[in-house]
Amino acid sequence: MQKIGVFVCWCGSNIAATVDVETVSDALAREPGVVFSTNYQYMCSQAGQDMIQEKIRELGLTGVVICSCSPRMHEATFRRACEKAGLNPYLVEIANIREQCSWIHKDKAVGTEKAIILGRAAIAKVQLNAPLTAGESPVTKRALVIGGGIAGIQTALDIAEAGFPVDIVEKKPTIGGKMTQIDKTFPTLDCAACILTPKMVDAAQNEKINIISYAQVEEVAGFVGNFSVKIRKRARFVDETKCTGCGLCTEKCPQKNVPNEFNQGLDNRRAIYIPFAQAVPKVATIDPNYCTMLKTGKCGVCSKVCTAGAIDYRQQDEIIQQEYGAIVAATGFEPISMEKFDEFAYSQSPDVVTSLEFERLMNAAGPTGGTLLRPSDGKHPHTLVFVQCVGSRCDGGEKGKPYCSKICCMYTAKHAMLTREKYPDTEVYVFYIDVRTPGKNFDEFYRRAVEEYGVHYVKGMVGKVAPENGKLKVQASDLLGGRQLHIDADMVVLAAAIEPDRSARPLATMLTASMDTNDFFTEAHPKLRPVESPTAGVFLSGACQGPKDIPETVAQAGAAAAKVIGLLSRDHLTCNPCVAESNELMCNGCSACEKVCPYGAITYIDKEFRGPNRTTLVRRVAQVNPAVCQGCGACTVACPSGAMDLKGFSNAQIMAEVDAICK
Amino acid sequence: MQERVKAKAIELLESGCRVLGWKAGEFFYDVTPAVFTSREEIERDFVFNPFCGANQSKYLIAESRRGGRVAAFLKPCDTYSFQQLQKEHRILRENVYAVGVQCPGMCDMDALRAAGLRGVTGAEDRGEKLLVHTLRGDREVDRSLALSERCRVCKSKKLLDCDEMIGQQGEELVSTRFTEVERLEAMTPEERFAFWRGELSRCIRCNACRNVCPACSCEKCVFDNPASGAENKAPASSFEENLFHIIRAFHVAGRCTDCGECSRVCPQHIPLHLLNRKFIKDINQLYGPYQAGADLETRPPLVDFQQDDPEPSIVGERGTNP
Amino acid sequence: MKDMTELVTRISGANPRKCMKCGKCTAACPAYDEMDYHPHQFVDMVETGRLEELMNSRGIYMCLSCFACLERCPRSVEPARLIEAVRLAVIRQQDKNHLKPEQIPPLLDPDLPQQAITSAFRKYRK
Amino acid sequence: MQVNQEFRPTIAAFCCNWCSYAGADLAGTNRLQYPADVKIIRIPCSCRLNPLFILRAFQRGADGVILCGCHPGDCHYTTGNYYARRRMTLLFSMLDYLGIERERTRVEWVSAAEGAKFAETMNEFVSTVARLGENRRLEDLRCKSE
Repeated sequence: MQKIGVFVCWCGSNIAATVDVETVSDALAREPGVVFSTNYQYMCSQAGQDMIQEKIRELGLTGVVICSCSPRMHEATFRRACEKAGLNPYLVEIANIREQCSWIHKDKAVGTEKAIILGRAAIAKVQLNAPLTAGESPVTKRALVIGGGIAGIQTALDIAEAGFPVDIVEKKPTIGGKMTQIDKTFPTLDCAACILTPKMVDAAQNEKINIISYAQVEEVAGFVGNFSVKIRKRARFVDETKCTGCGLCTEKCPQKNVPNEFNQGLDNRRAIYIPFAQAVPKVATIDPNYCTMLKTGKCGVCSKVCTAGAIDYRQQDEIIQQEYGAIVAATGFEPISMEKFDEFAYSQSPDVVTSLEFERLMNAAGPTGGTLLRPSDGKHPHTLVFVQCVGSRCDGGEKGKPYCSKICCMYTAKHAMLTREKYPDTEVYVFYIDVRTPGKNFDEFYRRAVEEYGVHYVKGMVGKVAPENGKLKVQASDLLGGRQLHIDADMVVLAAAIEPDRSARPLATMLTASMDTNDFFTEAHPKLRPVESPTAGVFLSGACQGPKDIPETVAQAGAAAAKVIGLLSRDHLTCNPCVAESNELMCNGCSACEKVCPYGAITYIDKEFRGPNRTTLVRRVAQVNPAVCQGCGACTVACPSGAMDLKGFSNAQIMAEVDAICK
Repeated sequence: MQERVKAKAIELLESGCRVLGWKAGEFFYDVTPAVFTSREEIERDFVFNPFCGANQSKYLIAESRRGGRVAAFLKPCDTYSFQQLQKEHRILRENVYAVGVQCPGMCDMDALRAAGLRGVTGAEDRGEKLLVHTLRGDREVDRSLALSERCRVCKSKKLLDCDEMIGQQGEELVSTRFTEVERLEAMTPEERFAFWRGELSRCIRCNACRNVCPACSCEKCVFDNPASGAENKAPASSFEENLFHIIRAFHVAGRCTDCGECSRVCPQHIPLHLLNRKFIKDINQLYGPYQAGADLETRPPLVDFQQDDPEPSIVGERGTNP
Repeated sequence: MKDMTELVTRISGANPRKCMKCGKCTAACPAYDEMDYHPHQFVDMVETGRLEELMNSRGIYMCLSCFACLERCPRSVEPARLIEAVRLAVIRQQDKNHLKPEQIPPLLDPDLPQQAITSAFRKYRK
Repeated sequence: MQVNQEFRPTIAAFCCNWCSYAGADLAGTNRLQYPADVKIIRIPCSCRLNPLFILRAFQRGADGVILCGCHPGDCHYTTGNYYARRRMTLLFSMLDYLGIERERTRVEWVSAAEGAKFAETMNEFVSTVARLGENRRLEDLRCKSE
């Protein structure tokens, strides 16, 4: 026998002005199952809540209907109150008689009548409510960080600091990412390596951090707190445990003509290589595309010179299967290809370089040892032209990106400034559309480039770069000066737009994390949840979420770590109990529900059922993982037999509401 | 044909299969599906004649799970349902030996009556012709005259997913099966309403359509499920037949292969296939051509979407006759 | 003049509001020195409704329709189309300088290549 | 057409919890008026709307049914409204095919910020349905009076 209590709130005069609360509570008292009905000035007040609790205890109520403001406002409040009085919180229903009744109607008779109907619908529903208990799922106290750039390293360090083990999966032979290639950082001009490499070493030495380099994530299964990840660690043909990183092999390897990706292909490395001196792990790697031994079986020089006996030509890819509670995507960015920008002659002249290449040309560990020399003839350049927004802010077309790459204004100012500082005999032009410097000490930095270092900032995009007699003819328009410029430049530096790393898209698919049209990961809320992906348990760190400079990346990395720590510090996760549930007796096993489930919460098992005449029958039936299901109900409609139902919003409950409203 | 099929049935039986085939009913034209387990039964009862219209695929749901192998004779349209049911994981394919039987179109007693034949006592397959025995002697008629509606607008003679074939493999055909739907669409809403009122008002809710339909093979129908909120075994109000037919058509939308069994078995001769065909036609038009059962991979249209699908308002915008 | 702006944007199919004033069109323009207004200014003038000035300018006839600006424009504003539309607008407005077919032969220089005449017809047949 | 002043339609409005229900709340917060004939039923997502519910509403005397959900692409559950869109398109087409006035059913995407759109939609829908009058046809499909 149902014992339902109805509590009608006046909300001061918010409800009471257009709804006759007395009439409503009287009318609802006569509904079947209702044993108590009253009204009160403010139900959500302490006194109001006390009254509800008292009546639950006194009358042993089996259901509570509160006619008040929107459930979006106080459903949680009332549920908590009822739970304290011993009533299952899911036996509480709210009739929204404020936002959807009193506030939109002027006529008191109309408002009162509608409020009664809304109350009836809530009563009809609550009769069918079942007590629900939020399920719990355990949390694996280990985090996975995908990507070992500054974002990934910082996130891992912060998580490890809190005492949780972290794995970093990095696809390159070393962690460090793009920041290792950068010479100086704006706006302080301190050396990037000097601030990054200690962090890399910290990560390597931290007991809680396990670096899996030269590896890629292949498969992700599971859900928040319980991810199961398959990682492929590619064969580097060098035993990591034996290699001492002495580098002798990299000096002796006879294959010398491999483009060095660390220097953006501006010089060559050997087939066996350590990307750079401070690499972590400092272990050699054989490039199978170039190694003569691996390709033809003839050579073996590195093996002969290696005193540690670390070379292993027969090494195979290794598959690592690991459980994690949280996953952080920190896949970073890439500069876009300049191949399509013919107007800047990138493919025609080696003296047209991207900013990242320029970064290497200025770097002491770079191909020129830090002396700025033209790639074509190794001569000192006198006139340099920097072009901003190359491929950024393009409307449509496959050539460029529609967004602002955010970091180019500042690094171009940095390059221009450094060039003028080191080589005062140079003329430096920067062609810009806008100079965007919103950041601490950013505009001051840009102004210094102009005022102290005499960099020529010209408003206007470069129209054409043509190599001619060892010079680069740059044609541009000075829009503010109203004149056409023809500059004979020695070097042109293109501030290429940045795009998400190519590995991000397949990773997003594996993680069921969503992406925008530009392949940046989407955040759960653009303002309030910037480091969480909409998929629970997946977090975002760094430029994989959008273009970012180093300080922003580090800040976001820390924020992502904080979210991970918050998750991992819990022993159990409570799940929303309003989830789908499959009735195995009715399930056909047809897979329609599985196909529409956006979370992969539905799996199938073969189950034995008793058939007629003592036979057993094996049928395929759906099972819902309540920890993964978010309760959208798509499956319930895809299911023809009605075997799939949604707790809290069951077919019968919604039908009861429909009936109450349409009477 | 009958002899070839029968010989194959015996051969398969002796190789250790149960055989799903057809057996004569009370009248020569009400041939029913049956499972044969002995040679005697086959020799005595097994038939394959122009009245073997019943779709065999649905019986394979239970038969394929009974243990042991079952051999089944499937006409082209049966193979579409057969494959659709596999797609829904209902039939255990490995337990079925499927023999595709090419079909020249199945005949219908109503069509014979409509052709003016009275007192019909039997009919024999003569290829293009049908030899009809009547009380007033034999008459040979064109088989095309005797074909049921669904066979006159046959969509495909292709035998899908068979282990063996009797007769030639056929092709997908250009069918005029949507003509009747188009005729209805061209009517005014009032005319359509009058048409359907005339048809649906005859429903006696015998559930024959549901019971024969290969797509309606739920372990428990939503209308028998007390938790669904829609349970009603016998109609409580006049509305419920409408509800039943609309929901039934909706539940098989995207899964219905248009085999036409629902209309064949309806004792009240309600053209139920016109509801299913309307969904098929809409799906083809709105979401691209789709034939249920044609393959095992394509996502059924109702568990699929495109970001630029038309809005529901298209129903009004495109007019009554799209 | 507002109608004129609409006319020009309609004929050209270009949207001057998409311009972010980067000046790449002007930077790429081979006829810069001959023009009084330059491609990025054309766009701005259309957008701000200074069409009369533009229609009376010499610059629009200096445009070679080489489409360098159209090719380079990162925002798909396509100044060359705007220019062409302005020229058309001038022609439509004046409504006087239409040539009758029989007036053409005496105007032709006998040394002018036939192909150039044909291509000119093609280009301006609108 | 003469609008029957006496006739007040019964309208069931199914609103998804995340966008449209919040949009309806916003309409209330902004005191935007729409007829009391509209009664809202909260569902988690537009994809929770079973065609059964719509027919049941008509069976129990509703004169119009409207579904409101997040705009396509904005679904809280990422894809729910896309499925809902296909289902409703086909169902509405079927009802139209049976001769039921197609103006009695409707889908409208209303975001949490579109309180005004919600109120406007409801005003318009109520007047459309009121003009059609009482819903008899679904009931009448079965009863042949001749």
